[in-house]
Amino acid sequence: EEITMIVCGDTMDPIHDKYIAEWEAQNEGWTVAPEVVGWGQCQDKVTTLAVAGTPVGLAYVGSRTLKEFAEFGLIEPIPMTDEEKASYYPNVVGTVTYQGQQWGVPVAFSTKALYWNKDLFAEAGLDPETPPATWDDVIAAAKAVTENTDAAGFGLVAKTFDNTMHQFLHWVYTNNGQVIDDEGNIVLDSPEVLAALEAYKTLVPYSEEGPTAYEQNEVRAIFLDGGVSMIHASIGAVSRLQDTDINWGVANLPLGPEAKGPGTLLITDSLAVFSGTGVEEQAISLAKFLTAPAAQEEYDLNAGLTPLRPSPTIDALVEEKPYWAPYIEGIEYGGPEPLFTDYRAFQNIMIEMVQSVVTGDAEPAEALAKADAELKELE
Amino acid sequence: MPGHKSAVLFAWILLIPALLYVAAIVAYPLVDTFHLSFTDASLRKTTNWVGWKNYQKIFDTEFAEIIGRTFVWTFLSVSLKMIIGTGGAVLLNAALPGRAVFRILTMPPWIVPMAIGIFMWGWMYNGQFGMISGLLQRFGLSDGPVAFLAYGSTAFWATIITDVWIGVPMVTMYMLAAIQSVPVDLHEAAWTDGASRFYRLRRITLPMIFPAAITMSMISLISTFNSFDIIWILTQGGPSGSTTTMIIDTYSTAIGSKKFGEGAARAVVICLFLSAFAILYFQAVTKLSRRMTT
Amino acid sequence: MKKNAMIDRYRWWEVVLMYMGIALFLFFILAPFIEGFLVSLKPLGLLFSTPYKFFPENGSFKAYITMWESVPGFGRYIFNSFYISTIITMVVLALVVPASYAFARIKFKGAGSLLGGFLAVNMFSGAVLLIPLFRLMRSYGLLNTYWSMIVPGVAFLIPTAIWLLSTYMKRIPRELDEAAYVDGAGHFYILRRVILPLAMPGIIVVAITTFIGAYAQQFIFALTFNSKTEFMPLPIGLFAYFGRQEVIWNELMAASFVGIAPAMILIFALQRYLVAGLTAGAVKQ
Amino acid sequence: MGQLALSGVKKRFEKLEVIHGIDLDIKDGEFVVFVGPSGCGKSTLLRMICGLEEITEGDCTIDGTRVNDLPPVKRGIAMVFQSYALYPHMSVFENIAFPLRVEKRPEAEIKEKVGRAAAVLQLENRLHQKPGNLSGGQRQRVAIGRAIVREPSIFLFDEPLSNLDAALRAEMRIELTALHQKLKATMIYVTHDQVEAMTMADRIVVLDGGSISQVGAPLELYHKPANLFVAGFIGNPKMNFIPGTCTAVSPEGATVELVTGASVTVPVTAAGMLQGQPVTLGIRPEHLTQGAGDVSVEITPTVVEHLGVNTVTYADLEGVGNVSALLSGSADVAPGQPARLSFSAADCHLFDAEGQALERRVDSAMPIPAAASAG
Amino acid sequence: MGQLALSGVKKRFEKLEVIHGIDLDIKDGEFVVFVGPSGCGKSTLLRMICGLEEITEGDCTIDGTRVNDLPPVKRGIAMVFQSYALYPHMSVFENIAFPLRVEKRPEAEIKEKVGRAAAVLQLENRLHQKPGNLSGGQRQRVAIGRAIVREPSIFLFDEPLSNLDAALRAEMRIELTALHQKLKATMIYVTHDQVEAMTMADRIVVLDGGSISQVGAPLELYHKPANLFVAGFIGNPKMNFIPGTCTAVSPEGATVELVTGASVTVPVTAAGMLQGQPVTLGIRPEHLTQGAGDVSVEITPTVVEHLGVNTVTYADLEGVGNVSALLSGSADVAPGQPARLSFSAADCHLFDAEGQALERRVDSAMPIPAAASAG
Ligand SMILES: Nc1ncnc2c1ncn2[C@@H]1O[C@H](COP(=O)(O)OP(=O)(O)OP(=O)(O)O)[C@@H](O)[C@H]1O
Ligand SMILES: Nc1ncnc2c1ncn2[C@@H]1O[C@H](COP(=O)(O)OP(=O)(O)OP(=O)(O)O)[C@@H](O)[C@H]1O
Ligand SMILES: [Mg+2]
Ligand SMILES: [Mg+2]
Repeated sequence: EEITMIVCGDTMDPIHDKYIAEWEAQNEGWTVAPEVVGWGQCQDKVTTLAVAGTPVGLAYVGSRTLKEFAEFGLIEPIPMTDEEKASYYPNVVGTVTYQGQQWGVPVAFSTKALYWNKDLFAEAGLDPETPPATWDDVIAAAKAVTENTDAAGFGLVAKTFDNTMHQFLHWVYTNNGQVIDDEGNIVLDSPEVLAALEAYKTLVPYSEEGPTAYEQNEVRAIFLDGGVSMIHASIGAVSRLQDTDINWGVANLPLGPEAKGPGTLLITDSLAVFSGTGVEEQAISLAKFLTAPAAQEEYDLNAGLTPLRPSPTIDALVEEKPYWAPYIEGIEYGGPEPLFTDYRAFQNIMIEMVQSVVTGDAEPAEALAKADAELKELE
Repeated sequence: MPGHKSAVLFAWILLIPALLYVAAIVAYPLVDTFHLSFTDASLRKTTNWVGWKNYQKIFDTEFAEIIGRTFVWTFLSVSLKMIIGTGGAVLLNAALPGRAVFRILTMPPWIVPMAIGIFMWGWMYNGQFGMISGLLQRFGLSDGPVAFLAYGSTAFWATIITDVWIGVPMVTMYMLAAIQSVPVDLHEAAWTDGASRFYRLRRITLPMIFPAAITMSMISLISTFNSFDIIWILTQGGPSGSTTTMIIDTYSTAIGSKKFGEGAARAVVICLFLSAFAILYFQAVTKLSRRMTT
Repeated sequence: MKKNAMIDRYRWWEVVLMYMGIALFLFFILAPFIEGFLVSLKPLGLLFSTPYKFFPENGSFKAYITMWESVPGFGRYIFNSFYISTIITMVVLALVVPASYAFARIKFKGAGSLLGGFLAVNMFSGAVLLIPLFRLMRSYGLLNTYWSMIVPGVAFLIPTAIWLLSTYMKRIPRELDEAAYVDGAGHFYILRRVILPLAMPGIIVVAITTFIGAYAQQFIFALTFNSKTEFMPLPIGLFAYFGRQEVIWNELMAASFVGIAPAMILIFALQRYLVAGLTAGAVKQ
Repeated sequence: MGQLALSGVKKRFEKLEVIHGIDLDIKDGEFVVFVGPSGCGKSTLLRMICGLEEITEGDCTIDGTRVNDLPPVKRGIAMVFQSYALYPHMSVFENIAFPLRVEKRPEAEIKEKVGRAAAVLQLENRLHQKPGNLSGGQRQRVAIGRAIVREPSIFLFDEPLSNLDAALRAEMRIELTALHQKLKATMIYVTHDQVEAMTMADRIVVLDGGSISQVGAPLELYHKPANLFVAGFIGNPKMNFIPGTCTAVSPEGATVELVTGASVTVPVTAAGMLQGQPVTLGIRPEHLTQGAGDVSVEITPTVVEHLGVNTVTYADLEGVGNVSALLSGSADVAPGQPARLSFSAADCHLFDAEGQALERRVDSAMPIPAAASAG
Repeated sequence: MGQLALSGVKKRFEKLEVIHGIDLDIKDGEFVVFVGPSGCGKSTLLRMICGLEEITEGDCTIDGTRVNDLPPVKRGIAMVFQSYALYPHMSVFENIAFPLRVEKRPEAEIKEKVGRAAAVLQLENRLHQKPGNLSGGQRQRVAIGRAIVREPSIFLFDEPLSNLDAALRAEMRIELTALHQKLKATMIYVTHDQVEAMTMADRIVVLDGGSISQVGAPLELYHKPANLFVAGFIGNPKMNFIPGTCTAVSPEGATVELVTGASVTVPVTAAGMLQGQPVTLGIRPEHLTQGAGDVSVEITPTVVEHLGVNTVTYADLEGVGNVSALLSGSADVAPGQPARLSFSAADCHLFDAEGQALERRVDSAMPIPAAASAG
């Protein structure tokens, strides 16, 4: 029998290929039919298939959609043993948990850190070797760079695009803020989040022109070109920076006044098992097989992803490549993408809120109150 | 041929394949959509009949604003397409060396996959690395980068310009054909009477191609109204909803938020709007062109 | 410069103005391609660099070579696009030629509203109908075949084709079929021996427009109804240059140029027929 | 073989009745010409006979069979169109062969028949050309060839010569007449060219606004037009009409006092009740002379055309309108120079208030005077 | 005012020379008609005069000024197109007013001039209609109106009547002649209708394959055609040509032995060297009679047309080809029934081996015999 599987991206990862073959070898009579779908269309395709009644056996999905799928009974729960849960970094399991159940197996993990351009810092009269540690530091540095160099201070992201909300959540999670509390209440309208919005607003004059036109990759491109002095970015920026002659550093995301410790946004992608295929059990087995500690670690290292589980190898990695440290450290106080049934609507509300503040159409407080009210209506 | 029964029968025999085909592939999904618009269909396994609720919901939201924006967007885009396309056609009709090559050079926007064309425009609009901002700075027309997609008004125009760009080749070709079908002797007569090139353009060519322009604008109107990819790829309807048209809104609702029922209701509303508009437009325009040509 | 008749003779400033107009017009049309071309020449690392330079410093055609390696199936995608478009064009012609004949040459009740009905199909964008269409494709068992792209592609290309061709056919003098009818020719005989050969220029135009519509613009159906890589058409193939997070812009642009080249060559070869066929057809309401 | 009868034939397009009930018998082998002003329904009538238009009411019978519901080919009819309706993509041979191909005749027969038709029409050397490369007259002949090969018993022609220039028209007229004599088929021919009608027809049918105005041999129409319409329509230049009042009726004819003041007794058969009624006197331009006559009028020509053998003058006459005269080539007239013209009572036509002609006492086989068909 | 001269005018399209060097002088106020078969270059010549076509070689001068490089307006020329070239989207008023609007004349002047032109052309009641709603004759008049308002010194007409039916054509012909008399402007008129040429022209220019074949007054061309081409082209039915050999030349004329066996002495001025040369004798159909004459031939008519006053017969004569005769209306001829026709030597034309006419000893103002212009 065959298990259909949708993988997002451009090609099959060789590590996955290898483990799929291994799994097939172990499970006589079962074959896996992976299909690679470009990242942009992947989620819609998976959903369309499910809605049309021909779900795939196993699909690579953003963990944020798990709630939606679960609520509508499209996917199978994939319970984790406590032991399994414990093997992950803290908060990771939370990204796939809804109503006390796990609905997917984390397969890819991403966290963010702050990059700064030492040359620009120096040019602006700042200490190039001291990264900003707090929001105030960031704002001051941004101001200095903007005023003293040709470049802009900070790479602000506010395009109508999903990572605008992600980037905003960096600020929320570095100030001990929350969108939804543990009881599932909307708690957006809080002093912590307000402070984040206000920081955003303060940064606008010290950012690249027109933040509403840029998403994070574009901002990163500006950073790589020396056009801004600081950005939040994933580990992928490292390899690109190594191709340039920029002097750069990477540090923990700077903290807000209410922070309890280093934080970041935790985004995972998961393998979800769809209901009604008749091969659910095997699909679960395959998912677990592919994400077993050893396989997963191999995959993470190969793909350059933030590792999902702590291990001696990872410690060695951080030792060898110190730029990994901020990515691991932030996990502890990091937060997930909040789960909403209508995730897209939630995201739109958040983006709208950020954009209205960035463009000066609204004051942070009122924008926040408005978004909070809309979110409450949404749930 | 006379209206003999056999002829009418034959007409239907000829039509049936195309009719059945379109009925099977389009009409059925349409009916399905219509049906969906009265349900709360979503990812949920069950769907319930909700009557007019979806339609009521549409008008509870900022839909009125979106409709208004859609019409302005469509109107501007179609007008620009017609103006630029007709202007281009007039130029390409001139007896200048190289015009065969020029004509071919107007085709690429039509041939390139739409998404690619839009990406290229995205590059152009980029404030830091794009051509427009770059040239503006180079020629000193702007002292810093200009991110065209960053602000409501510029993004609105940027999406229109891109839509115009994609639509212009078709309009140019049609209008070129129309211009060429203006009888030569009319120009000769006018020229004999001393009419300058511009005078002839204004008083002969343009009035004579008016009926063709009407037809073309109608066709372009429908596709412009439904223009989706351009806005979606460039701005996703942002910033702050400033480029959200009816079709974008429908897509976000139906596909983005997976509210199929509500999305279907919006699709039906769009279709109603378009049909009503098309009928009115055609009536007004047939009257007008009858007055123009007889 | 060939000596034009006096009526076509331009004064020097008219020539200058018109060339300027054409230059402006063509710049508008081609600017994105210039941008795209420049992008295709730049090494990925230097893509994002300021200040803006019209001519890239380290420009090279490397992307045009590496694109074949990054997306090994690209040639196949172009072939698929050609294949799918050819079949779509043939099916559309097979359906549209008889229907246009009926609309253009036979008077029957309801012709007007029926034609309107066909055109109404264009009022719905395919995106809205995606899910019902998907169910339909599945129940016909067409998913993941070439047909999954051909079948819906045809449906959405039929209306314009009918409209174009029937306006063309309306211009063939009525007496020709009357004469044939008086001579005892049946409807089908008239269609085949008289109207078809005469409508050829119109049919060519319809074929070209349909082909291009199918070649370049059929994205969404291919995406949703087909998951077999070996059947993917060009637009999807181009999306293969989107990596997991990153877009290989220079190769994407290079591939775009390579991908549209065949269609450009086609247009280049047939543009004479295109303008001529349109002149005889579509202009009249 | 080719006998045709129309009885009570009417045609309505939607609500509009354009043919108001036509009764007509056409003998086998006859050459009948339909004439009438534009829009009077000539083409419509022909197309109904052909089967291209439905007959709304009434019957069309061919050789005794009602053919209303038969397609053209079953009626034994061939039609030649004004525009020729040649198939531009086929060679002359294929054009002529078309009806035979439709019937799927064997190749040999097609070759033979087309060859015969081409010989008759002198098209042998053109068989491989496309119609686009032919002259007007040759195209016309191809169209006729296509009709001939079917060997129909009735030929229909709808203004077949109107696209040709004058010389060619004259030539083709002769060819058609010769063809009629050779084939001996019934021919129905629509034209609005009088010369064609007069020279070719056995009988002319004058149509006016969807009804038959008069049917008769050419000279009959010339000499004894049944009404004002036919009188004005047949003859070129057009008959002059002078209003007047009937003052007396006698066995010699009707005495008329014209608006010009003159009085004349026209030899027509008139009833006594005509006395005191307004009438119209008709006199053909060719019957106006500069010599003496029963009545004379003074005119001042505005235009004088010297045709060599004749001179045509045109003048405005008060109370009458335009008056034209066809005078001899040597006539001494010049524009703006008053002249006196006269005519004899015997040449006059008389029409009552309804426009119906009073019967003239002349032989309708009398020849037409000089240049009546000029122009 | 409207004097025009062409000298050595040539026209080449790409490589192809279609006008081979035309020399022509046209007097102010003259009405000149260009005739010739289709494709002989009439339109091309007219369009060169107008300025619509470049003159490849040679000069066109108007009132002494070389105008080769001037646009039409500057030449003081107005042109009426065969297709009328009316602007379908403008009212009749606007169509006529067009040249004035181009010149930006004041509204009052435009109103007045258009009103005057409309009055001349009887279009007052049509001014607000669109051309699409007008009859052919009315459209023609609108086209002329548009030419009139500019008050040009030269009018050009390219087959302006060829789209009209015969009756209307006759009418418009008269209107044009009247107009010429009224405006006294130079008019150059292209047609291939002989009747138009004969009735309207002061002088006719016969073109043949891009060269002038003969220029002269209408009756001069009729009586003294300069060559075979003109002889055959002018006159309807066409002149009959009988091949023969010149046997003797004397002061009385040239004696010719015809292929029919007969011998005749034609009163022409001939050089002695003609003797023994092949010649062609021309005799117009209207000069063939059933009575006695200098020469007679026996024919068997294939077609006989009874025009009332005349009868036209067509026959095939061995060694000669088609022969037509225009006989009196009462002539006793029938198809297939042999008849004897004769003609007199004085009516004959004689052409040498090159087709050039030998000068006839006749007065070219002599009227043309009956029905020469029939058809
Ligand atoms: N298909 C039609 N629908 C409505 N009216 C028509 C149609 N065909 C003809 N008519 C009308 O019928 C009348 C007769 O037309 P018909 O063509 O028979 O005239 P005709 O005598 O042939 O004129 P012409 O000499 O111009 O050819 C006209 O008034 C015409 O407008
Ligand atoms: N634009 C052109 N290019 C090439 N050849 C041309 C062009 N216009 C005319 N000719 C040729 O020049 C010759 C003369 O054409 P023209 O139109 O002057 O003839 P015409 O005497 O007016 O004939 P008709 O009586 O048919 O109008 C023809 O052989 C024609 O084919
Ligand atoms: Mg007719
Ligand atoms: Mg011509």
